[in-house]
Amino acid sequence: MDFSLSEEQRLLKETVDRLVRDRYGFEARQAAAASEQGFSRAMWATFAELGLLAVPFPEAVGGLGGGGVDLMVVAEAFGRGLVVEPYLATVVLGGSLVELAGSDEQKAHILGHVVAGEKLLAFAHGEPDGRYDLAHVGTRAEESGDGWRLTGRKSVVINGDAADTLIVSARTAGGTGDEAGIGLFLVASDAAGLTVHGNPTIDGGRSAEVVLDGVAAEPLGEPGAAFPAIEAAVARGIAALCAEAVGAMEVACETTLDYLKTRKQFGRPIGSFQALQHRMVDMRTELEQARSMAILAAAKLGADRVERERTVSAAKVTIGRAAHHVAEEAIQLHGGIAMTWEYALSHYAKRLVMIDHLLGDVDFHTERFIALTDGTAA
Amino acid sequence: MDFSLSEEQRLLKETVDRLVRDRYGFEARQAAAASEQGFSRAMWATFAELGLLAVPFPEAVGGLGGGGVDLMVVAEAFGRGLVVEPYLATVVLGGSLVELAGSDEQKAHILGHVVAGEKLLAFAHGEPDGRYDLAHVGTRAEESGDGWRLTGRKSVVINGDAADTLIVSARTAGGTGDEAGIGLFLVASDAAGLTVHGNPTIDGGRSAEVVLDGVAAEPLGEPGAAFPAIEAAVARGIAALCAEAVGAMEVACETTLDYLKTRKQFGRPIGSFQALQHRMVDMRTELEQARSMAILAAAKLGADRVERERTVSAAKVTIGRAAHHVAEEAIQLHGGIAMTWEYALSHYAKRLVMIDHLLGDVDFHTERFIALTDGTAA
Amino acid sequence: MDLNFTPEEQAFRDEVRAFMRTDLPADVAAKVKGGKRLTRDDHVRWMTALSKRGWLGVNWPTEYGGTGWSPVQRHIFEEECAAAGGPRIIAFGVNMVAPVIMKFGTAEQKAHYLPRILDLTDWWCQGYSEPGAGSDLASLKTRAVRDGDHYVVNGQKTWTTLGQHADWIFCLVRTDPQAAKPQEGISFLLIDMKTPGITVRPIILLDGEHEVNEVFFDDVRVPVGNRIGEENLGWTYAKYLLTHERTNIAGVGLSKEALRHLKTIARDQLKNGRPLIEDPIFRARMAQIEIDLMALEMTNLRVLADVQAGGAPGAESSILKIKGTEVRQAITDLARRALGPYALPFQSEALDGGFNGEPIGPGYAAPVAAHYFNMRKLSIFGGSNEIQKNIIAKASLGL
Amino acid sequence: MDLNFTPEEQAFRDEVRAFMRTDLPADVAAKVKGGKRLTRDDHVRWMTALSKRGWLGVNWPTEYGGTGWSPVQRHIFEEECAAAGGPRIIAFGVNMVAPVIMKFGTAEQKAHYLPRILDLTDWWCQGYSEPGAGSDLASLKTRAVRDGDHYVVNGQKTWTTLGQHADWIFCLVRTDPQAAKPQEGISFLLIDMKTPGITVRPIILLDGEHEVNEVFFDDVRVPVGNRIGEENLGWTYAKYLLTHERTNIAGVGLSKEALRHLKTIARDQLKNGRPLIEDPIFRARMAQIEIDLMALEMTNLRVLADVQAGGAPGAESSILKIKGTEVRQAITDLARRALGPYALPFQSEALDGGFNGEPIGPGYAAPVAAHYFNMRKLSIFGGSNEIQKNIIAKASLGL
Repeated sequence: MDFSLSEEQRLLKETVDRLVRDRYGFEARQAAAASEQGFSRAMWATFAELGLLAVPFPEAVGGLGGGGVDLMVVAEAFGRGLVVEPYLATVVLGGSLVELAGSDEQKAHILGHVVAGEKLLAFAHGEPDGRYDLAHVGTRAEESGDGWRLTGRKSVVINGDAADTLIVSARTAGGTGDEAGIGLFLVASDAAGLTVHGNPTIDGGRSAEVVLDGVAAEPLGEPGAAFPAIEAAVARGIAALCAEAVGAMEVACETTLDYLKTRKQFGRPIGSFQALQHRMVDMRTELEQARSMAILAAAKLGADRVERERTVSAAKVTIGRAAHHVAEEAIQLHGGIAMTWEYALSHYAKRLVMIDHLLGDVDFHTERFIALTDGTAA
Repeated sequence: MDFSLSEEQRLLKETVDRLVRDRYGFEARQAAAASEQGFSRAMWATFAELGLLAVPFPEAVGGLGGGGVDLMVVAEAFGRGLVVEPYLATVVLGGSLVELAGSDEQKAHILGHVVAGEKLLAFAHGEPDGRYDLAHVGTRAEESGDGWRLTGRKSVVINGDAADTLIVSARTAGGTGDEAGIGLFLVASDAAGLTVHGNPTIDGGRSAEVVLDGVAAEPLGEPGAAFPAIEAAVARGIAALCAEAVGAMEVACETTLDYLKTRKQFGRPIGSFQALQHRMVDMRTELEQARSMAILAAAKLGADRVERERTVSAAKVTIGRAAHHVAEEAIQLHGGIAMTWEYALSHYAKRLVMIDHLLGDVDFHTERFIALTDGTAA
Repeated sequence: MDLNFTPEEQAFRDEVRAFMRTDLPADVAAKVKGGKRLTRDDHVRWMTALSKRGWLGVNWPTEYGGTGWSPVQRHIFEEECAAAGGPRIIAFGVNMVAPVIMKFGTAEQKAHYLPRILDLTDWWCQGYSEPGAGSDLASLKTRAVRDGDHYVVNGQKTWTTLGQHADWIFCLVRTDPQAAKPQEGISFLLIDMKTPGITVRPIILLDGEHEVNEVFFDDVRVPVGNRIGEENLGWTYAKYLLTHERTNIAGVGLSKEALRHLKTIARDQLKNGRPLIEDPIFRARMAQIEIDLMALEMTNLRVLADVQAGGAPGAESSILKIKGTEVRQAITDLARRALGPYALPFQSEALDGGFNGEPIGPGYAAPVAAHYFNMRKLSIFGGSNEIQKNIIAKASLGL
Repeated sequence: MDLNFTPEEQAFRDEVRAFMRTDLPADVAAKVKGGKRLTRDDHVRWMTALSKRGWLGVNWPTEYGGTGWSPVQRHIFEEECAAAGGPRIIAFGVNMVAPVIMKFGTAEQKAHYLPRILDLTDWWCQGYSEPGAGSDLASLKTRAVRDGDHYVVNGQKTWTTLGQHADWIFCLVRTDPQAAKPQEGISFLLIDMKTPGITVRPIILLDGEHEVNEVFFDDVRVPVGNRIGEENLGWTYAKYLLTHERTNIAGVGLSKEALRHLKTIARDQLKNGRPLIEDPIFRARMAQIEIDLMALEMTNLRVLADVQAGGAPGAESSILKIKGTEVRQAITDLARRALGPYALPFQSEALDGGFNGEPIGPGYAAPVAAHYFNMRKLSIFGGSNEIQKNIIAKASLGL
């Protein structure tokens, strides 16, 4: 039972904490979020220089061989900074899919570029009416003489408009909802028949609606049996989101506590009012419980499937509830000021609430946790 | 839109309020509850004298022709006094079943005795594994040359050990769970083949486990189509329980408020602590919402089936949640003293929590409300 | 006890409903129902229709051209308005400053301002809140110094809703900084927004919308005749206004309409291939709110009946405010959850009336998450729910 | 970071588990698992078994005959105890007064009292709380007046858990009523329950059980040698005791066992003919608690790891107390709900070990509702959850 970070992890934490603290101020974040692609290319280059884009990948492909805890260290710091760069899309989801499903050649080639900051990825998976179901893939993949072609729609693809390569899930066999028969395919952003409509998200990021109309695509590994890789990559994504939420909750709690101590009303700091004190304590308690589950999710990424998935689902439930609670209470305890665009906390609150809408919400993961606990799911 | 009581209702309220205030002190209540039958025969006689046992019945059978609001007035006062006499069993459930299902002769005979305080009834309906489902009747009724005979088990029959006559639901046709094919039967407490095991309930009342082994029984009205009468009688029971809970919550809130004002800790009344003030406010808010629904349920007892049942289910949900909240918070805000048997509040808390276990709990009535709202139930 | 509406009240409801069908502009109603942005003109067209019908002064006595309606009639009107998609009446003129003018204004003030409110000549906004004051209104710092027959006003107001459209602002200003208590030494001024020295600066809320403003006063000269009542007694008038602001504080009609909209969404959204409304957990959450709203409606009607019978609503208003905002916020929270991943895209242009681009996801999706965040204000503005609890604790519980 | 137990810790767990199989009396374990009443003898048999194995002094250093276990070992032990149905060790002697004697007692006191605690010669109870003091311990009124080499004690203590079984009581008494602050002028005395003038009166709790007592002192003569440490410095020792009382404050093992029991009930109870555990709403509520408990276990282990590394648990203990009691209470609440109508019958005699009558409803039903009510104490006793929040606000948040 050891909760301490390794020497490498401590160094990583120092690096990323310093970066966020010194170079990722709220103004810079807002400017990057408001830009056309929704993030800063210069900042991305810095991530590459500092090795952050290499964290989770095997050393064989130029990665740092980090595990869940390393990812947690990075994501928590990014949560503190409300980082908008496409780390989840490119490194955590996209990169993991390549690592888990790709051929050796694909791994070497694509991850090499990702680590160098030269390639952005996005995971085009969700579909209209699919909600959070990972097996809800209706997009068709058909093989003909000149290779594979994809046809279908993908919705709310995170950072899909910035990606050089989309990793698209498509069905080679079976029906929508089947876990078997799902393949992963690489689609270049300039492929014929591909339409990508980018738009801002309410939490300061970007997403895209993607239409594929007979688009030429390269299979990522063997087509047709990609579900386990998708599940494992999404598990990493959930663990990263949980850690990000913990970082953002930390800032929300610190900001609120600071406000309670400095803001005066009726002649005394509002933090002297016991009802508000107790609510601040509840926020901190939620944060500690969320932190525990973010740690557990990170630590269990390497466990066998059922234990891993049961843990990440439990973590996402805990984080979904805690983040919602902290976001709403942080606004309420502040009052009007936290309702404004120019006050950073409002953006933390939005991100915290919206994390529940990424990779499965509280209800989805509660059901999934139950199925995995009671053995009613495969 | 008129929320005021009629002149008769005001008089009734004065009568029953005075009775509870002047003659139903906590000591007397505890003594009655601890007695063998769990209530006071003398108090029951007083109820008869004051006409309380006649409230809901038609004037033709010696009743006062009162409606839901009259019942509410009585039940709310009984809630304030934590009354243990078998009013729900005998008058509200038993009496209503006779009124709704019985022949003219049965009505005149039985209700006459009930109104006079000469006959106690109990509704033997629930069965093992039936939970709160009103159609879960497996007890068999079979007709032979010498009349009807009943065989089966009935569980948690409220005041079943005091009843002179049990009103037993039993199946004349169909299978357990069918609404059709349920009959009501009168069984004398000394009938051969009848076993009644009485026991205290945790909230100071009495219940009984009933075994019927070929017991001779008289049909109440036409056997086989009693479900609508059962539903309507139970709706009255629910409305009465809601009003009783409101009365008990009033006392719980008053007692707690009084305690907050008088109890000192750290040199000041604990009611001066803002966190406790806000929690007291939440209790009062719950009480007001509960009162609104108790009124609505009472007022809608005469409405058509769907509106009536949807309203009583909504009311039971509101009361179930509010009563649980008020009970737990009343104890918590008091601290240890409210954990003791000799402090009246603990008994109010127990009754408030246990009302959720009578005639359907929050979950049961939430589902029922949904079915009635969405038209998915008959 | 009779919880049914009287035949007269039923007839009144029919009359209101008929009016909504004929006189509520259809494009405005569609915007309200779709959660779209309303322009100044949208508000004015709707309120002009009400004005022509004699129904703008909902809370006004007939002597000033108001409706003279009973509390129950007002409740019915508000419910039908919400159901039909009528925008809320902008309260600052007709429901906030007008009652103060009626009660404390001079004959000239009444004759001048009230008709201009009723015929939409003047759009009013409020100048109560100041930066750093929050719910502690009396700590205001804006100064008004007497100079002949004018006051010279300097300072800043904030959270001024729709101030960008306003012709007039009513302001609390400090006229005696030496007064013993913060509530003393405050005066109540009516200020023409065209007066030199007034600057309106937008505050963008977290949903990206321009709804509230800061208003700066830099040597703004206000005629003494624009003062309501006596100098330094403005707190009295301010408190009177605050109690009158609490019209329809429970917002039952609005929550009912929001719940209907939520059900529409939940019927359309799919979960595992079935309508979300059939999901036991989601449906139970919705039922809980539906039941809370039933109870709230009854609580509201109980208070209204009390007022109608001559009672004065006290701490009950605070209960209605707390539960009303909780229910409304809970509905917006469920609507956001119902959208699933489609809560994320932020398609601001889709909120404009003229939008004819392709929506992201279902057509109802665009405003939902933004609306959820915007509605957080309900428990903050107009006396935060914490302040309401303090009021109940003190006034009703004696703590 | 490695969240697995080390091989040594795993081996320790196996060792504990083996001990439970062989040395925990089966009838006692059955009572604990069935929620039945425990007699004094049940407790003594179990603690004697522990004592013989050298495991009664869980938190004691080896020099006094304790285990010398690490925090993680203690956690494992507590978890296995709960899983096996071992009664909680009665804390008043071994975990409350003993640490105070070790830290502040004289050599004679240590030599006399500690072995008698460890070999179960003396059953201890607490004399901290007084009527009307509640969480404000320092407001105590029990007086001790010096008379030669004795103190004469007069006053009343309350909430004395299992005082009916006790041989000794440790008491806070006021020795200097003139002290400037309530915390000053308090002394810490060890009192033989057989001393003339002591009366123990049962307090029946709302579930009808006799678990706590009032203890009256009427001119009780206590040798001065029974005082711990210095006169008037008792508050220091009392605070030391309170921090040590917080062993296993999260109660993770107990909640895990309670959750297992809840699942057994939910698998057996039927709703609409199907096991209750398959009901989506009920199962989701259970999952929520299950997940909260997972998080609590991790939070607890984080604090333990911190303590093991030499850190001092501060406000974290309060978080563990709050969440630990909330989770435990939530489980008992669901168990009560799971029973449906069978929560009502109150079959007190069925809680006795020797009961062989017919149970009302399922065999597990009898203690469930009573247990729910009894467990309300968790958030009140041992420093109410409100006091814990005050502690966190002050100590950890600086509010």
